[in-house]
Amino acid sequence: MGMFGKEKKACMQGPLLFGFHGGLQLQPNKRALQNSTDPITELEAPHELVIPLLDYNKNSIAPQVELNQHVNRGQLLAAGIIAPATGQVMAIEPRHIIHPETIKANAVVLEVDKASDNQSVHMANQANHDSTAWDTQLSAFLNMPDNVLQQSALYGLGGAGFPTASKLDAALGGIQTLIINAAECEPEIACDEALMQTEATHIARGIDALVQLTQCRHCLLAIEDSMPAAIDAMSAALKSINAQVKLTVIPTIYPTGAESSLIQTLTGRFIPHNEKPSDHGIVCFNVATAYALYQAIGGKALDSRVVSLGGSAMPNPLNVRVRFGSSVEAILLATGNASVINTARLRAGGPLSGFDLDTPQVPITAQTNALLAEPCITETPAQPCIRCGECSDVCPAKLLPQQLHWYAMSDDHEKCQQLNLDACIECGCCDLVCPASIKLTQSFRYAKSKAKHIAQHQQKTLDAEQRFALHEARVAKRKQEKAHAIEQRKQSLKARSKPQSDQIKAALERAKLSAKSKKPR
Amino acid sequence: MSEYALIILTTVLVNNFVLTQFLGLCPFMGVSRSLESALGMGLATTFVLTLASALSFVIDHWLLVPFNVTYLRTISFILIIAIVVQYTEIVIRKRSPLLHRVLGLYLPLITTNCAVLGVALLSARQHHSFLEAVLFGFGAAAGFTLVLVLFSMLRARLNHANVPIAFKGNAIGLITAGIMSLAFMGFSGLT
Amino acid sequence: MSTFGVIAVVALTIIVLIAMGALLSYLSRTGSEKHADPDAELIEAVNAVLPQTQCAQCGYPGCRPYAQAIIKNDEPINRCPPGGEQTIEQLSTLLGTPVLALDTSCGQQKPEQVAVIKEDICIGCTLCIVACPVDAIVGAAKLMHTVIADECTGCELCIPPCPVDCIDLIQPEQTAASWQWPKPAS
Amino acid sequence: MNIIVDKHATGVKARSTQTIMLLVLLALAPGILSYTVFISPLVIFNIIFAVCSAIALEWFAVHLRGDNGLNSIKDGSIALAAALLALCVPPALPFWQLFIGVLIMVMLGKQVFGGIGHNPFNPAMVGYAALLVSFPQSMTFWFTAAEWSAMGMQKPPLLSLLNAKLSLDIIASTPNIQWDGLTQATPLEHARSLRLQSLPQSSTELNQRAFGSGWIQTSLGFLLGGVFLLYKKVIRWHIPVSVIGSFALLSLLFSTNSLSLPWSLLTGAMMLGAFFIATDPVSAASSRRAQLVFGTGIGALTFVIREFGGYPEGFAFAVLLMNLSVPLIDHIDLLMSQRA
Repeated sequence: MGMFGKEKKACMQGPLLFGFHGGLQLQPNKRALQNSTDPITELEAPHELVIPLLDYNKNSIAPQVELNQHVNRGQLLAAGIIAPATGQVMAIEPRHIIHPETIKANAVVLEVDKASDNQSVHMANQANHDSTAWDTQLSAFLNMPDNVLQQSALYGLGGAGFPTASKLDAALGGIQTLIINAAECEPEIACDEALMQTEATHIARGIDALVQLTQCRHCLLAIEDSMPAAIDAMSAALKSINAQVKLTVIPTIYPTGAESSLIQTLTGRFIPHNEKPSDHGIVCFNVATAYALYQAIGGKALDSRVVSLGGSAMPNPLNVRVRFGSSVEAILLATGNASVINTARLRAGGPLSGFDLDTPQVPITAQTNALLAEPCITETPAQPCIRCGECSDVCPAKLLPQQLHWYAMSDDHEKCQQLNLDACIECGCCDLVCPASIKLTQSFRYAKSKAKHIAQHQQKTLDAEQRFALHEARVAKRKQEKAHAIEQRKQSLKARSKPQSDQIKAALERAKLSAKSKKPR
Repeated sequence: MSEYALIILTTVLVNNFVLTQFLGLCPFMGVSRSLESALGMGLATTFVLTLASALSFVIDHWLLVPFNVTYLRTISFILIIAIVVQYTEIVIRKRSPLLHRVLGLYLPLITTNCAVLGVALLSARQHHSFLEAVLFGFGAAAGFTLVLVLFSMLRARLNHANVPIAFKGNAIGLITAGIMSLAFMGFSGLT
Repeated sequence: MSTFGVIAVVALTIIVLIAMGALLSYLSRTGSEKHADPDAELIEAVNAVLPQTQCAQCGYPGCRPYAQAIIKNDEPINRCPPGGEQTIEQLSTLLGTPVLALDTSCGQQKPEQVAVIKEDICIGCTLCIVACPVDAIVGAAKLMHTVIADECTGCELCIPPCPVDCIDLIQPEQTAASWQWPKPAS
Repeated sequence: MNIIVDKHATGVKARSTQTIMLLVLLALAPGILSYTVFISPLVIFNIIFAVCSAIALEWFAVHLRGDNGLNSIKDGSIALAAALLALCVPPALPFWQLFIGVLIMVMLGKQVFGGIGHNPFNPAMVGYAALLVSFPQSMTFWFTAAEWSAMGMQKPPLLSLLNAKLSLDIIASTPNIQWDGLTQATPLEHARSLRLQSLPQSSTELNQRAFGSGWIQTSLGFLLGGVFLLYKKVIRWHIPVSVIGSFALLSLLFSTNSLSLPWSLLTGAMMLGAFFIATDPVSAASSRRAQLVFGTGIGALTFVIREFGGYPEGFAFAVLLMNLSVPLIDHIDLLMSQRA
């Protein structure tokens, strides 16, 4: 249990909760909500939007639009990617993407046509507030769910960004428990809390749609005890539409928001990393995804998200709703935070799961839940590990980080697999408690990506071997065929020459005969 | 019965051939690079030692002593050991070619593993009965296997340690073996 | 020593030898069912370690022939430049032989690379298609050729036959999919 | 590379290695105090000498490797190891012999493996075991303040004892002290010699003797420190409980000693060892389950060596023996958790 054993006990409270191994109680520090009067500020689409053409696995995909083409908001740019605003395609070229290290990927650059874009916003809002239409829309959706899911390009807004349609496909039928994840346990991130405060009714409708679609037995909405306003708003909203959803208040322990930890807290079931929750009759959606589904049913595609601007160096922390593809720089400029661009360290995502940005000229995506500005610091260099075991006490995946770190650093990938590295959810708890300031999480990320690379390489090696074997076989066969052909040619020549020689023989015979016959003469 | 148990206990722990008598150090250092080869070597040596001590007893007791040619012990024991090793090698080669390859030269070198000859000679000198001789051989080999396995695991851990360059490899291996030997001295006088 | 004693010793020796022989033949027979050719298993293991670039820098026409040579002719394990130190180390633990330095007469270890054809220069002679050991170049006579980057092993065998020097070796570009987390400083 | 996990933004402050070592040193204080009062004040000199020479040697060794020696002294691990070694050796051990123990501890126990975090064996126990097999006479040469008065003899002044400690051989250099009149034995050794000579053993007499020797009080001091460490969560309960538990269980079942169980737990190095030595995280097993096996092994081996072995106190050897089994225990533990 360790240094933070008390937290575990706190986790056990309440009759329905089970708790999970390890974890840490962190200060919520939600500056984005504390300092502003409005939970969410709507931002206008910036002049330029950059939409990277990458799929869920970060592979490049081909664009379905052409240069200088005019696109409408919601129009498909590529498979599963839609235009977040109305405008013109200015370029399709490699651009920087939001990433721990500056790298480029092929992207569609849109010049936003502000006038017609504002028109679309207005129309969408009108459609949304027309509550009588909801029932017809919902029944249409339940009849033909695929139409809506594909048109609106829904993906999870929790962080992994998994396409919602595939998740629902895999989960449909045999779902016992639907879990709506509103446990926003990482410090500084307040986007879900803000959303629940402002859009509770719409979220409730989205959840209700999910319940009816999956026909699950129970639906649990999990909210952390540190956000009372959101809890009140959601319970009122759920009551008002009479949804079959049980609101569960869970203790604020990082990383409750991680899917596996949340499932364990709510159901007591530990899902091994190589199994899917749907194998156990459970499916999880983020609360923001439920809201996005609500909008999609109303005909509005997923093209924006709430981002928390926070961090101790952010002068004007707040939550903003921004279009996908807006650059970090544009967002900071529009919110009066331009000063941090040169003075502070910018970070995408939370303090534990996020990463620092080298440049603010990168577009945000569905996974960007927060932008933080922190003072520039020099990290304490790592000391040798004394195997104290604090890390394994806080590890929510029940791993042995101290041993894993050794093997990760000495590139012993076989041993890492044995120690179950793949089960690591990279939550960063081990880094926080390590007395020797060892960068455990980074070494695990390194080892994971390296192992993936090695696996890919091995596949390539195997393919190369097969191709070589086929090549050799083909060369050998061709050689044999050639030899065979030469042989046949010889044979056929011989065969052709045979009758000839017979004829000659016969001719000679005849000649001899005639000579003989002539002799007596 | 208890004396047989004592023979095994003594040879495994108290008079461990590697760590307190310093016999058989060559394969101890040579094949402790991985757990698999250490286990393979340990099992091969166990097989050889048990069989060789039984055969040595038979030869010694019914041939050398009755004909009063005990001065031929060393040479005849070596012969027996060589036969058994050859025999073992053929079996391993057939059953596990990879292990055979990994053990490499160390497999025929069991012949010259002084622990094997030492066990046979000591057993003859201590006037063991047949069962005692077999248990003595088995115990010695079990002790050898035990420390070989422990040592191979330790070395695997040392591979990741920040050992000074001058001490890398066999040097740190021998130092570790020394400390292991120091630890095994705790068993001395165990009665 | 009585006559009986001598007979006993001889009888015992014979019995022991027969028993050993029986055991040996049993063990090797049951064993041999699993390992029809002990070498084949080893060759397979060695081949799995080799990088499969099929570059022939070792002097054999491909990785499998080299693996066969290592096992059958005791060819040294340090003749594989693409595999480099890592492969030598893996081979040495697999075979229980000492680690050797890379034999530089075979070549130097290079970072991962792929071949790229300058398509405007290519005259479509098909010589590189014939040279490629893994069929990673596509194209037809008198038409432009191109390299399938995913299949190319970077073996360089296509470079010498090209009459117009239109093939370059480049390091594959960093993409979002191929990016790796850097190792933390220890 | 940029910062991956931003500790500063979370406000969590982890305890540093240095803090952990200082807490352990602090926890040693009650034990050291009662050792000084009830056994011998010489221990203070031993501790100071051992810590100073260990720090100097550590600095030298790290400096030889071209690293900054100060950094590795700062974490306090070598000072802790030296203090533990000084607490294990008899107070009258000549300084030069103690120095050899420290030398072996720092060099062969720790630095040769790469310094803190890399040593597979407990450095203090490596030094102790090396001393025990090298200088068996002076390493079993115990006397306590209480024993002086119990024997009705004049206690030699501290100065003359210190003077003796500076010499090569403590007995030869102090002819004015009647060493032979002293028992020179810890209660454990006394019980053992009675058992070996098949002399009648009186349980109450042995127990009284143990109390009179000051060992009980000192062990209670270490127990107090151990409880402090458990409270501060510097150590976990798994190792101390399994060490003491397995030892107690085996003693209850098989002991031929008439020293009663609490007394045999409180004499010798059991308390110091169970809470301070066996819990050294670097050389102990990793997972909690493996730690239970590790601790049980130490307790059992200590019992076996105490009861049947040639040494009156087997704790150091038991720790070393289990240290060398740690990689195997961890490996088996891993295989078992994989199967589960």
